[in-house]
Amino acid sequence: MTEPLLKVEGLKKYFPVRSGLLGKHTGNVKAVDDISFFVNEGETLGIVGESGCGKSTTGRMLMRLLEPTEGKVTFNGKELTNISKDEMRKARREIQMVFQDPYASLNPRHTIEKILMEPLIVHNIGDPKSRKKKVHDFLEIVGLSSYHAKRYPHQFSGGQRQRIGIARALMTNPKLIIADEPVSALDVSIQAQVLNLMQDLQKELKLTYIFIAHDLGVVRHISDRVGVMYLGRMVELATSESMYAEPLHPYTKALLSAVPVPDPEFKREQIILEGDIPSPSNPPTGCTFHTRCPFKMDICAKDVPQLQEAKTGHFVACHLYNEQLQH
Amino acid sequence: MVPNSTNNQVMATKETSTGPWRDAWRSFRKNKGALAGAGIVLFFVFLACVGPWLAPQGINEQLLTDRLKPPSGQYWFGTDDFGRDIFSRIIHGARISLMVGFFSVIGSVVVGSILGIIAGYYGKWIDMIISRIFDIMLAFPSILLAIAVVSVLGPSLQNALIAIAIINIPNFGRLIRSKVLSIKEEEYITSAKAIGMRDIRILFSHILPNSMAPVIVAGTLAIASAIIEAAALGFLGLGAQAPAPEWGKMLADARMYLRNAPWTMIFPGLAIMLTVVGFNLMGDGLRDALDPKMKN
Amino acid sequence: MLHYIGKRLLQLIPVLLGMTFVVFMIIRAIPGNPAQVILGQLASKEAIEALEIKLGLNEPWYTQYFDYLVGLLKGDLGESMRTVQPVAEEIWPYLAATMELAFFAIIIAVIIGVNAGIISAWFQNSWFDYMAMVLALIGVSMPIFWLGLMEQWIFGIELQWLPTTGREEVRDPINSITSLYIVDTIIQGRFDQLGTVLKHLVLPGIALATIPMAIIARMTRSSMLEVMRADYVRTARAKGQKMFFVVYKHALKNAIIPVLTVIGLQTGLLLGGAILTETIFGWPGIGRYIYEAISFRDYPVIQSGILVVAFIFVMINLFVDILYGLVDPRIKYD
Amino acid sequence: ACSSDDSSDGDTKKDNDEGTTETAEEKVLIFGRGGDSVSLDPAAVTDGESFKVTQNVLETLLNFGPQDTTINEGLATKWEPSEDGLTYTFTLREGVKFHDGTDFNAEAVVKNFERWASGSEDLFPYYGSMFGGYAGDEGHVIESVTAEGDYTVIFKLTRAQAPFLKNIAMSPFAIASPTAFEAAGDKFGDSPVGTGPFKFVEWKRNDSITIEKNEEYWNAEEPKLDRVVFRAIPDNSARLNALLTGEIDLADGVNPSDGETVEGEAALQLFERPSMNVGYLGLTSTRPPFDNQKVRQAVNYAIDKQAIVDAFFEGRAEVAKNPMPPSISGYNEDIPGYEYDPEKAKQLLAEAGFADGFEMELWAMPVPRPYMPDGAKVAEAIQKNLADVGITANIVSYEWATYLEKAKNGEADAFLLGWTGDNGDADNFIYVLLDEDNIGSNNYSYYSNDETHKLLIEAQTEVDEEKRNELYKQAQEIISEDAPWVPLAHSTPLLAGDAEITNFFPHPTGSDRLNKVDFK
Amino acid sequence: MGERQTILEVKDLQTSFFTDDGVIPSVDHIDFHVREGEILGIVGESGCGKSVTSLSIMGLVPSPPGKITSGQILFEGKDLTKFSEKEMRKVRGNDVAMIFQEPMTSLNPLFTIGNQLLEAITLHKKDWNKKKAHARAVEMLKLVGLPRAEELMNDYPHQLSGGMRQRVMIAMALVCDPKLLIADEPTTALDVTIQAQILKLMRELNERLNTAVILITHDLGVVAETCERVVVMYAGKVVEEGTVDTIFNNPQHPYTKGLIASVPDMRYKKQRLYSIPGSVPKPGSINQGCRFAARCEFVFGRCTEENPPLYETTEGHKTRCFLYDEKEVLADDRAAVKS
Ligand SMILES: Nc1ncnc2c1ncn2[C@@H]1O[C@H](COP(=O)(O)OP(=O)(O)OP(=O)(O)O)[C@@H](O)[C@H]1O
Ligand SMILES: Nc1ncnc2c1ncn2[C@@H]1O[C@H](COP(=O)(O)OP(=O)(O)OP(=O)(O)O)[C@@H](O)[C@H]1O
Ligand SMILES: [Mg+2]
Ligand SMILES: [Mg+2]
Repeated sequence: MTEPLLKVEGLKKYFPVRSGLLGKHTGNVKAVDDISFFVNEGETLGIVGESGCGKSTTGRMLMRLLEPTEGKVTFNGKELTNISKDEMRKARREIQMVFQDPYASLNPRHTIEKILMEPLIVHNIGDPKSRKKKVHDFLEIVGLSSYHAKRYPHQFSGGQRQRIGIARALMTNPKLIIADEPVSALDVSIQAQVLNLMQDLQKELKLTYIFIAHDLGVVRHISDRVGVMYLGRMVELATSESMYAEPLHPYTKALLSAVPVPDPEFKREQIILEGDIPSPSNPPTGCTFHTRCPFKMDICAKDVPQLQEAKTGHFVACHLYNEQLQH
Repeated sequence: MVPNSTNNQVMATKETSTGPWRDAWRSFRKNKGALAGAGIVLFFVFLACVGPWLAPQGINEQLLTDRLKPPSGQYWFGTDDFGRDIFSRIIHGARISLMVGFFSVIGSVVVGSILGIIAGYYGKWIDMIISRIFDIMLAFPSILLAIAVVSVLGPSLQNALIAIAIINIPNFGRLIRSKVLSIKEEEYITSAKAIGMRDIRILFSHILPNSMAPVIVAGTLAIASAIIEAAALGFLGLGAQAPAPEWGKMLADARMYLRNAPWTMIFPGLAIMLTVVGFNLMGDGLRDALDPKMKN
Repeated sequence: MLHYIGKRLLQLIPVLLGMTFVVFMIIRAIPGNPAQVILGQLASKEAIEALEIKLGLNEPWYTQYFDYLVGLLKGDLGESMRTVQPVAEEIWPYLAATMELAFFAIIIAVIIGVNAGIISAWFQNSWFDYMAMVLALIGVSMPIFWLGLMEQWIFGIELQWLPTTGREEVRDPINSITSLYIVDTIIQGRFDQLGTVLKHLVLPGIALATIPMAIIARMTRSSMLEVMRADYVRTARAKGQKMFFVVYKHALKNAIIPVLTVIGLQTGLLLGGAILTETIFGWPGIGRYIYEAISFRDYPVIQSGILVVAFIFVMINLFVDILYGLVDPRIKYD
Repeated sequence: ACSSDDSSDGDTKKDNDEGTTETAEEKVLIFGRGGDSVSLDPAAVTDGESFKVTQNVLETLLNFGPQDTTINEGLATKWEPSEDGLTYTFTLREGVKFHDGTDFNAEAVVKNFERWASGSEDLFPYYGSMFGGYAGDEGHVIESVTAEGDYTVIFKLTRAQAPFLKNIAMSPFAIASPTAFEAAGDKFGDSPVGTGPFKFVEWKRNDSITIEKNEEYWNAEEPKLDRVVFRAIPDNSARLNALLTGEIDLADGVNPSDGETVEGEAALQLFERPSMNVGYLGLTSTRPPFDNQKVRQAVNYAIDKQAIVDAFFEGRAEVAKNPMPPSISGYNEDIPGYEYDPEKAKQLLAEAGFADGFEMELWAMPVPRPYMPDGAKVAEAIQKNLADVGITANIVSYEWATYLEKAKNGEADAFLLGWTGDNGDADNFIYVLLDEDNIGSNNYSYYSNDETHKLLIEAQTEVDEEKRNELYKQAQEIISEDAPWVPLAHSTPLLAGDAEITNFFPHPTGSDRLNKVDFK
Repeated sequence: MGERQTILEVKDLQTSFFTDDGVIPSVDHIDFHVREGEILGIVGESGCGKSVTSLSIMGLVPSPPGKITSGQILFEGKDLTKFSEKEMRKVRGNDVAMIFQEPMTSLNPLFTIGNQLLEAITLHKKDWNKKKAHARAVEMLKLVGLPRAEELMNDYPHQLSGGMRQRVMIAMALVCDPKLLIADEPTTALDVTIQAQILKLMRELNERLNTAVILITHDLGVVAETCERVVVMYAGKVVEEGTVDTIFNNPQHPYTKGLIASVPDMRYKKQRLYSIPGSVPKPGSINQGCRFAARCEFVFGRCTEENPPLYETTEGHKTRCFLYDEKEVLADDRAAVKS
């Protein structure tokens, strides 16, 4: 097996909670708590999970837009977590990001041309003339026209802006694109356009995606492999076929069964979870899901289950699949 | 196949080549109050520029035989106790009031911005110190601070201007600090970081331009209050010195003639009010045009 | 909550300390020698030097500053160089006079300003809205001294409705106990005098109230406009609630927080910034007290006077912050 | 020692109660003025606003005339100088009591003088400056003050002092109750106890001071008023407004421009305070080009004093030609003064080498004073006059205390200033303002001339009135020629009052005795 | 299932906004009806006028700039558009209740849950005493499945999670036994697992209380799982109406078809999603012809010239498309091509 393009080991992000007179450090929001995964070149890894489970935090840590509390990120053989800030800045040429909010992620005071040119200037790619040409080329590639270059973001619809966001991410010919909920803010009909565009680009430009979303349908559609997160932890990681056909983790099962399917004839047994997602600042002990889990055992409150391979290529972090327990 | 579908898309806006500023102007243009305000301001700016050529008299052409003459064909706004033409003096005075307004605000904007940006962008202990300094300045009764500053420097128009600039520093500083803090969290800043942009470039290319709108609004409104503050200092004898036709000083000087020669007070008072109303209207209009939060 | 107040008070210390330092340095930068001012035009050089030594002005500034701080720690605000009275004793009547005026003004400003703002927002773009906002605009555009003089002229001299100067009818003086005349007349049961006290408050009160009133009205309006678009206002209406209660119960409580900030700031500003009003209306307040102290280079009075005003200013703002918590349960103090 | 305080407190309360019940018949005069008193211990202060009050609460051994500075009976009924002018014997009025009930007698007078003499300049500033210092000082004039029996006091002087009696009549040297000041110490200035026609009642700082009729006043006829309230209303216009609305009965410091208004109001009357002041433009004779006599003279010619008097004193002033007003004995009528003559001025400037003029600072007073109701405006008028002869004057102003200090340091080229006499003596004008001894003090123009110095020192000890006047006239001639100032005006400060007020005679010193004042 | 009474009938409703850019008819001559006890779904993409429709029914269209410019809203036969504000107040919360999209912002943050619930009760049950009202409030909180109902009464909204708040909103809406409940995207802001909880609750309550519900959503899945009948809106118009089964199994309008086809399905992986080209037109920008014409694959001449009416193709199934006009010879063929 070849070396994966991106390898993440034991990544953690704790946000300190400060209180008291001098801002004493009184606790942590464990936004991301010890997750590991890898992404192979050319594939799409989907990350799903409910709001606040740490998807964006993970995405940002990969590019060190947030400094990880702990853990190692290796990209293309280079360990990103121990290079200097300036080197990291340069390394961002290879990893780019597409953001959720197509309205907030474009500077309202810059023209599209300026927005798209910026990555080239920052990384000192080409001369003004070739940069301009590249901007126009990429506008065409994402389905806009070069006459759009002189316009401002507010003159575009949400879908068009997301195309601009994607074009910007592509300007430096990156290998890896981290897309943080790129279609969540879009209408269904537009969402399909953007998803198609992303798939086309992947093929054409041999891109690798980390695709973060909360919509399981979207993730299934675009991903080769899917990771499910719950409260800062990766609870299940598998190929999308395997995951959707045969989810192992009780949370994944509940999640899949909760998704409304646009087919009135489709009938299934829904697993409705009790209660709400606990707060990451005060997560349950042991398996963080045990408070809502229909298959809870004694050990679940005590030990943190590790992500392990239950079937080939299908990893799950649940005591139900713990070999020690099975004998 | 996918890309070509966009060409027949209906564009969101009909006009081509518009920018945020042009948009703001469009919305400003629709606001009658703002236009009136801008009109008044422009009028006074015009007076300030060409006043000396327009005014029938200079600022200190005394004719003691024509003291306190009521408004007439010869003296439109009457004469003051030196027999000087009040109309001419008000025209000349426009320059002083606008100058005080503009320069004091520019002073406080520059100093306030620098401090505010440093505090907002670098945070931590620098922010602590600068914010405390702002707190101290704000806790100072501002008019007393102005009086103290003028007392130190000596009363003159320039020093009044400096005093007013000083008392406004913390207002701008805090405004910009909070603006920087909120813009810092905007997603386009993260996206600029994500493309590998340097902090300093982010500061100048993204944060600063986007914090300008509220500063322009606040600045316009601050010009209005600076003009009033200058008048107050003039009233206390701490502003412009004779024979400069500063409106506040004209008011103060005329106060004893309120009964005998009310025009000596009415016209400078109206001039102040009109200018200040103009800037306030314009500032409100700019706020509506530039500050998206206020947009409906 | 107590913890929070304690914390805030602790945070005040550097601010007030910085404040004392700034005041201390500024007033010493003003040319003019207190000893000279006290002794008057006739004074000889020797006398001035002798007095300087007596007042400690010959010491290096840091010694003077340190002594002043030590005094402050002991609760000693120093002694007026001019009247040779302890500032702590002398200052209260002035402060009381200004507080009475400022609070009266702010109450007028709040009652009229808040309601005008609410009604303007409620009936946005109505003639009332336009009128109120034009008036508010004129309110912030008028030099206060000019307004004061005009008021005196119209309501005092021409119409003879209201007294133009001072705090009381001097022919029937108030027996001052607390120096707050409203309180004094009430505890003495002299309601006739209370009437005259209130009458004396009207003109300076209005002059002083104009700007805060205008600011509060505009602030309330814009804050209300924002809140009126909020979902919970729609919810309240969807329940079938009367518009009046929707506005005054649901919307107002939410809109009031930024207005509270403004009210707090303005009250604070009025305390130290009423100099012109106090001068024009012959009001024996703290602004004039400090202003005159500046012209007499009465260092201890300036230092302590400004410190007291600043202290009240920050206390009012602290109080406003605590009020937030009462209004808004989401705000937690710890 | 506390008893006096207690009793006066008790009195106050009782009277207050009476006061409130009998408001209808009470005669109350409300006197509006520009500022509050600093302290009500007259010996401790120098400001006129303090004396305005103390003048009615405490009395001096000798009084000035009702509207002049002649010497009259006060607490002393007789005073006899010795031939050599070194001993003065005062016979005191009998049966006079202080407000605290203690007796006024020779002992009390001695104690007062002992108190002052043992003080220092910051405690009793006027004592030192009028009597040459304090006990033990070399220049101290008063060698001893002794009581002979209950009603005779003998002053022994170390050298003759011509204005001695005038000094004794000054407000600061009013006799206070020794019991009271011994008990009160520093606080005496808060509640003064004297023998005057009025007793101190209450002081609301920066607002009002109330004094009330002294029922035990030695002159049973006086005072006519039951109560007087001094109210501080800083703004001149506001004060006049208060008079118009009836909130006050008498207003000090009326703008000259309002004089006509007051005269036009039937319900009001205008009072003129006899002039005992001088307003001038000082030319600092150490600063070029004003070190040149010709330049100083030129400036004198250049300024149209009459026009200034007409415009900014509304004619209620006399154009000045000497450093002191004509009412002071020793005034030199014969001085021609400088006519308004711009041509002459230009010529002199040319002679001095300034044919093209020069640039200078012209300092304008930031505060109104009786001798200069509006310095800034006078400065503007002067600026115009100077411009006409080619001198560019830039008006500058400083905050008042700074202004005085800087002027005193000789930092001004030319500055507006003035002086109101304390005791109506020529010495109190010419020596104080223009003698080289007072450079760094009141001689702001840094004028020094050995000849005048000799004349002025001689005049200080000359007891013969005639000879003394002659000395002053000579000095005035020299000064006029040297032109260290441009004397501008002797103004007549205005007061306005209710038309019902009778027997109010404004005093030239600015401290008015109100014992005869009554309402019609 | 017997024939149920129609309780709400919206006829030819037009609601316009009078803005600086001109008059924008956000809801443009729409018709639909709701029967007793049924759940009617309204789907459509952002900005198509779903919320404005519901606000029009409640009489809560922000005015100015909005105004109902024509049509009728018949609630139990009475035209709500003719009601005075006072009469309307009696209807709101009492006969017709509404819950909104954002549970986070739809509760007043400064009042306790109890206070807000009691307000809803006492407004319409004037004769109830405090105790009775309180008891009712607690009962409703229990009904919507909230634990610790008594304590919750004294809690503030921020102390509750999003799901709990939405339950409170539902309790508040149902507190006066309304005949019609309008739920404007009640689950859009919630997570999937919580959404499932809320939808289940709504179905249960609908069955138990027999309250008619208009469920507004943009999520076709939600509609499929919850509603009996569906109204599809596009750019201020109703483009298709029918039972859930017919709409999903036999969509007729090209927009509905496209919409259904463009949703990625979780059950299987489509190679490529169908995507409707272009984007939703700005309201008011198309005044002539079918609003979908610019994005429609089947567009032909008439589409851009005439405004298509609603054709009732089968009983209860209506489509606003010329393809279903009997006059259009080609229509059937074309329709066949796709489905
Ligand atoms: N700067 C921060 N300081 C403190 N806590 C944070 C910070 N950023 C994120 N968190 C917390 O970390 C947790 C994970 O946040 P994250 O944004 O990664 O979630 P997410 O899965 O992307 O959610 P969503 O679907 O809402 O975008 C959340 O509980 C959030 O409150
Ligand atoms: N206050 C308003 N002023 C002007 N136009 C408005 C206003 N409110 C709504 N509109 C217009 O009405 C149209 C329909 O809005 P509506 O809120 O009903 O959409 P929606 O279908 O509920 O969308 P969403 O899914 O985003 O909630 C919008 O395009 C908008 O332009
Ligand atoms: Mg996220
Ligand atoms: Mg909506």
